[in-house]
Amino acid sequence: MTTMTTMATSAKPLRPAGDVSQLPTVVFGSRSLMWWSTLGFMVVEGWTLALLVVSYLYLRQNYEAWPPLRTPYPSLLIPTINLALMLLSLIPAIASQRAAKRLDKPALKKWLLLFSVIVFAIVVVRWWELWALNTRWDTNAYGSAAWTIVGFHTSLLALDVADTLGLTLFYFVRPMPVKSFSDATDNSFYWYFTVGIWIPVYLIVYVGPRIF
Amino acid sequence: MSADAGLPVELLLSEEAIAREAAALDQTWRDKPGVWGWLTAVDHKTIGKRYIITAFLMFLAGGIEAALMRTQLARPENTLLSADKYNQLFTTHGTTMMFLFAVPIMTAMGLYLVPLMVGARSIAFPRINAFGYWTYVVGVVFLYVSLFANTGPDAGWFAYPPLSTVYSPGHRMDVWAQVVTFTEIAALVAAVNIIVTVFKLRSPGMSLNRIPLFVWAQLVVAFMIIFAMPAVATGSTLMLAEDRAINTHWFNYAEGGDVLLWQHIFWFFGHPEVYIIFLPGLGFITPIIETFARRKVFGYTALVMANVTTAFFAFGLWVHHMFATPIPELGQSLFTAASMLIAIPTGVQIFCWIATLWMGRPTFRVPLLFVMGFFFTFINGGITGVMLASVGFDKQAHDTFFVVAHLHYVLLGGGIMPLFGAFYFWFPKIVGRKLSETLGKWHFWLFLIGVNVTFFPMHILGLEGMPRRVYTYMANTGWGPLNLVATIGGYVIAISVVVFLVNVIKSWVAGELAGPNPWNSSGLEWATSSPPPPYNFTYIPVTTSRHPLWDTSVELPVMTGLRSDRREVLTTTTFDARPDHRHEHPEGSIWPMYLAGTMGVVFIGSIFSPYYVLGGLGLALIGLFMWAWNSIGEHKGPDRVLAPDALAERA
Amino acid sequence: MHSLFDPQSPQARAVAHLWWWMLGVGGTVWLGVVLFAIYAAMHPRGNRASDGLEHVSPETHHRVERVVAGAGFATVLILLAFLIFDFSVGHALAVHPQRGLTIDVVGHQWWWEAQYEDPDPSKMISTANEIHVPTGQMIQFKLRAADVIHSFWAPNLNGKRDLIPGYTSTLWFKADTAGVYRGQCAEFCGLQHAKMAFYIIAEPPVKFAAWMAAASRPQDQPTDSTLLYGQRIFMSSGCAVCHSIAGTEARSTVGPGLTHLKSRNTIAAGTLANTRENLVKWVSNPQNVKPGARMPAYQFTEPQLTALISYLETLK
Amino acid sequence: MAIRGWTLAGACTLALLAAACEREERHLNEPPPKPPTQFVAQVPLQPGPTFINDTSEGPYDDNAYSASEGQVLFEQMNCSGCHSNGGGGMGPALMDDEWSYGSLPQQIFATIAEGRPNGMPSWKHRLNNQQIWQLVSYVRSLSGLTPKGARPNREDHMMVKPSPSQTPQTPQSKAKNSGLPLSSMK
Repeated sequence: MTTMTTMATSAKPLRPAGDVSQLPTVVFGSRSLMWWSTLGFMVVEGWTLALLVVSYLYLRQNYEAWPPLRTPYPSLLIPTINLALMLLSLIPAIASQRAAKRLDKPALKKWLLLFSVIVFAIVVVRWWELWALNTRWDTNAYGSAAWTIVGFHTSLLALDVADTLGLTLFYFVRPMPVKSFSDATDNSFYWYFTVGIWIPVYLIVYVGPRIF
Repeated sequence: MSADAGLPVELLLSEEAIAREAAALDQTWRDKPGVWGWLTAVDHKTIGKRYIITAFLMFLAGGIEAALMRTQLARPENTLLSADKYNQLFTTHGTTMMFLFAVPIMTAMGLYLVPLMVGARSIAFPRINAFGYWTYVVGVVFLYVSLFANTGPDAGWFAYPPLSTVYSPGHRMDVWAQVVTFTEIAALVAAVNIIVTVFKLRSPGMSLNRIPLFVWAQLVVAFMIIFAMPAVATGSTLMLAEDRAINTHWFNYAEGGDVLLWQHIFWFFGHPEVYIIFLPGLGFITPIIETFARRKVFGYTALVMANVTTAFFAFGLWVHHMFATPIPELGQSLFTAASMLIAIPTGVQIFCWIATLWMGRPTFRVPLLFVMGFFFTFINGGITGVMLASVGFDKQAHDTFFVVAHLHYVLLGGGIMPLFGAFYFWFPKIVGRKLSETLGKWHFWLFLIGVNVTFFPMHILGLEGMPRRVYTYMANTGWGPLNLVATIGGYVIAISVVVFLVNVIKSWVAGELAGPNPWNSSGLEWATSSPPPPYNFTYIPVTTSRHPLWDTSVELPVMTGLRSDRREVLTTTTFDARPDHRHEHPEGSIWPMYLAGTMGVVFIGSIFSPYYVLGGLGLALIGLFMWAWNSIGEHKGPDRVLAPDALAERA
Repeated sequence: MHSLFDPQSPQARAVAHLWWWMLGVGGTVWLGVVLFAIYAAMHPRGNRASDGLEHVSPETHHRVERVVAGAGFATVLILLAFLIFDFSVGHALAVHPQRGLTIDVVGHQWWWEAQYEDPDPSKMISTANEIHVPTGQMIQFKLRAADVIHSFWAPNLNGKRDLIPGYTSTLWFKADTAGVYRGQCAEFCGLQHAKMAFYIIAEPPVKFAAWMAAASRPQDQPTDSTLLYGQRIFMSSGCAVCHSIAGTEARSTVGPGLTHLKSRNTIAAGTLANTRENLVKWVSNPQNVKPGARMPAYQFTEPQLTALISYLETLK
Repeated sequence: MAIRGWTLAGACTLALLAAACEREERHLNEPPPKPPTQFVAQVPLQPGPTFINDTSEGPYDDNAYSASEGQVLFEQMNCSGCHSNGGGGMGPALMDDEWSYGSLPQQIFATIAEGRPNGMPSWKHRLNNQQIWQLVSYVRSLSGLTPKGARPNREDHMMVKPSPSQTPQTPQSKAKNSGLPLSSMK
């Protein structure tokens, strides 16, 4: 096995060309590594959802009517309420992001608490929102596609809710380092994605059958 | 080395300063010793090495399966394997080679080498990297335990419904769907890691036009993974698993489902998958040719553009796997055109490499021999690929041994030949010792002969009407002799791999010591010792050209000022790689492994009962919580939020 | 007899033509590039400079640039030629016969059912695994799958077409020469995918018409006592549950129709030659020949088996 | 202690693997399982369970392949003509837990092999024992009497019933009228 020295022995002499000790250690937005990984996650999840929506529309071609005969339209009431809740949740999302960027811990805690309450409510309402599809996943391909799309988005939602609740909890129970402000902004960043991608899904899955 | 061509000695970093810094860094970055340290390791080189070894074990497993199948097909109506066993073996062979060997080993080479090549202390997310590896291990163990429990998947690595749904009783195809899930997660995690490493952790001065071509290939492939893997996730983890487990109707034509939907989704992933495997292979070639031809590569920009265009086209070809299905003729023509177009960027790359050889002075060490082997085999596979793009011809050759020959020429020629070359090339970096040149030559010639003797006859067999995936054939078909030849070739390949293994073991124990830069090569990975220390570089190197070690003829410019008492990495801006901020990296942790275990509970459990899924998710939540809690606890301050106005970029 | 190299229809000939042409050009390209790579490696142009690297003069560099650009351009031209040739072949193959003989083929795990379409449903002829067609006339196949995806492929006559549950696909060709052409399922379809062959028997129209007439004739009731005994076994011990024999009460369509069993060259989807020994072997335990096939083994006594096989042998 | 722990874990793993092996086995070319020993003489002509001693599991109860072959046979033999995909019609429903002639594997074998009054024909001369046992496994899976992993998935048909794999598990004791073993009747 290796008995080599662990010291870096360079092939060449080293010439100092600059000093980085004065660079910041906490940055926000696209300068931070976490922001990029969040973006990567968003692309993966968004793309998966897009493929599901394409499959939904592909299966649409196999039917004369959409929803299929003897399948009722999805209800609109609960989904619309939940959509409103999601839009409402953008207020604490934006506010907490701004507070974090100001390094304003009291304001951040306040907004995170409100944020947590709303996202928790959204997940709870999501349960009835699934049944508002008015069909089951094993009724026909239409039901399978609609349930899978909403179900998959629910898993994204649940992940973000766990993230928000955990972050809020951390802020209330333990001292937090400065770099966690950056995490708080990324939390909001991911939430914009979760809400943003829901709008087309809502339109296609709940409103769409009335149109096409 | 004297400094007569460079700066006065007093302006260089002194030996003592370097040694002091190195000792402090070693203290900070080394993974803990012992079993616990082994389980909690996050060093990208440790994980990368394990990844490479695990994936290579999978190559051996897939190879043994192939040898069994070839033995069965050596003569007509052979009874060595029953249809049932053969079907499990060919499915496991395909699944292993595609999902558990080829993609993981290519990303693993990237996970090991990319941070070194871009001059970074570490990969962007070391813990997530460890999580990806352990997830992959869960998939590996799951598939092979299942195979030995007579539950090996048996409906093909392409799992066409309804054979994979209604007509696959038991849990065999459930195993397949979930093994794919684990490799998806591992591949996606690795892809994000590589992208962020390349975007944010490049050495100062390594602007986009100075990124090494291997890193370009890895970057392009990482993007391909991000857009291809979700397709198979949609298909297998959602649609197929749902159809099997909870009665959905994605593929039930009687309830509005569609079996062709699966083929579209699967090949939308499956075709890019091929490029995900051989683009990194092509990435290995440039540094090998440059080093052994002693010449900078011809047409850097063309090679980068070729990578990018190949990636784009790769997503527009999937229908050429479906020419025999009832889909509109016009669509088929478009896919034919796209399938032929993709030959152009690949051709350009080959011409650039040949030009580099021509204008250099090649010495035929083993890595370069494998590159020559690449030319010999891969071009053959490329040309049959262009043939198969033709609808008329494809309808004859599709699903025959002609396609088997084609795909093995492409993947063994375009992926494995360069991979073996890369093993010989970077083994000294990873292990600190060189592989034996003599055994290497034996390995090369046996492998080259074996590949061609095995797969060339298959072209003819296919055109003589032998379909793929048959466990036997009748004597009156006349396919016996050529099959026997192919089987003999298969054994030659097996012998060559044994020679390679002997070489690895011998050289690992007592090979010639390598030193930091044994081949006098140009990339930053050769600027540090072999094997590299846990922190990769004592000081972050500054890049002033595409070939840092060739152009900075005497000294290597470096950045100072990163803290050595905590795991600090230097991030730079995405496009021109100016120093941006210092990022604190996490210590080793058990939670990545734990979390991978909970993924095992969720996905394997989903086969048996939804309660396992809920329980597994609950356990995962605990893991995530502890992961976050611990990383905050380990944080070493103080933090610095704002940059001073003027940080002179002296690089 | 089962090969792309021996095309026997205009369709297969067009593809074979395309293939030889592509092989010639592709082989030349392969040889050219590989030889050039070896030449380039053996005759390097570089000169070692003081930095330890190889350099070439600007003129040489320029010349190499031109060679690379030329090679790239040649690649484009060759691909364009391939594309045009392929489209023309594809166009020729896509000419759909609007009328003529239509045969419905259904793929089962693991045998082929074929039915000759006729406006009068009672005149439809059903057969299995061996499909007779007249030469010199366009024949259309309508392909459906009964269970999983199969693929219908007789390389001497035309390319393959997948049989997909929920879809009906079509394939057509015109057999030029009389002959027996082997075909096989090309899409993996489960345990016995390897033993799912079929034969296309192309005959001159006169001979084909005679076959049609023979094939539509029901079987006469046997008079011999052994044969009657064999028939009774067929009807009562499970054979008739799956197989049909026109002219008797056996009408099930679960398995291949056996009305003219002895007119076929092979049994078990092209697996065994249709001889008495093979019939005995197959009927006494199909699982020995084709493990997983849907036909079970029955326990017959020696006289029962002899009588049954003798009866089957009369189904000409 | 630790050694015993490992032994136990090893034994459990082996047991698990063995279970998986049987569930996944493709019983192709092998002698079919024997029919129940004594039912032939005991089939009563009036409704009611067949009294038998043998309450053991059916040979294919835990075999996914055989249950699935049973599903194919159920379709090919047109059982649905009367039993309508297990939902009942002219014949009794098969997916509930009501059993006129008993729900034990041997009883169902007897029912299929010998037939029953009011329409159920005898299949013993048309199917061999292996096929009847395959049907037994499938019929029992319809009402959740066989282990879940061995029950067939949905078919490519119109959705008329949940697939056997979705049926909740019915413990043998819950199945009503499941003829008691002869010995306990005395």
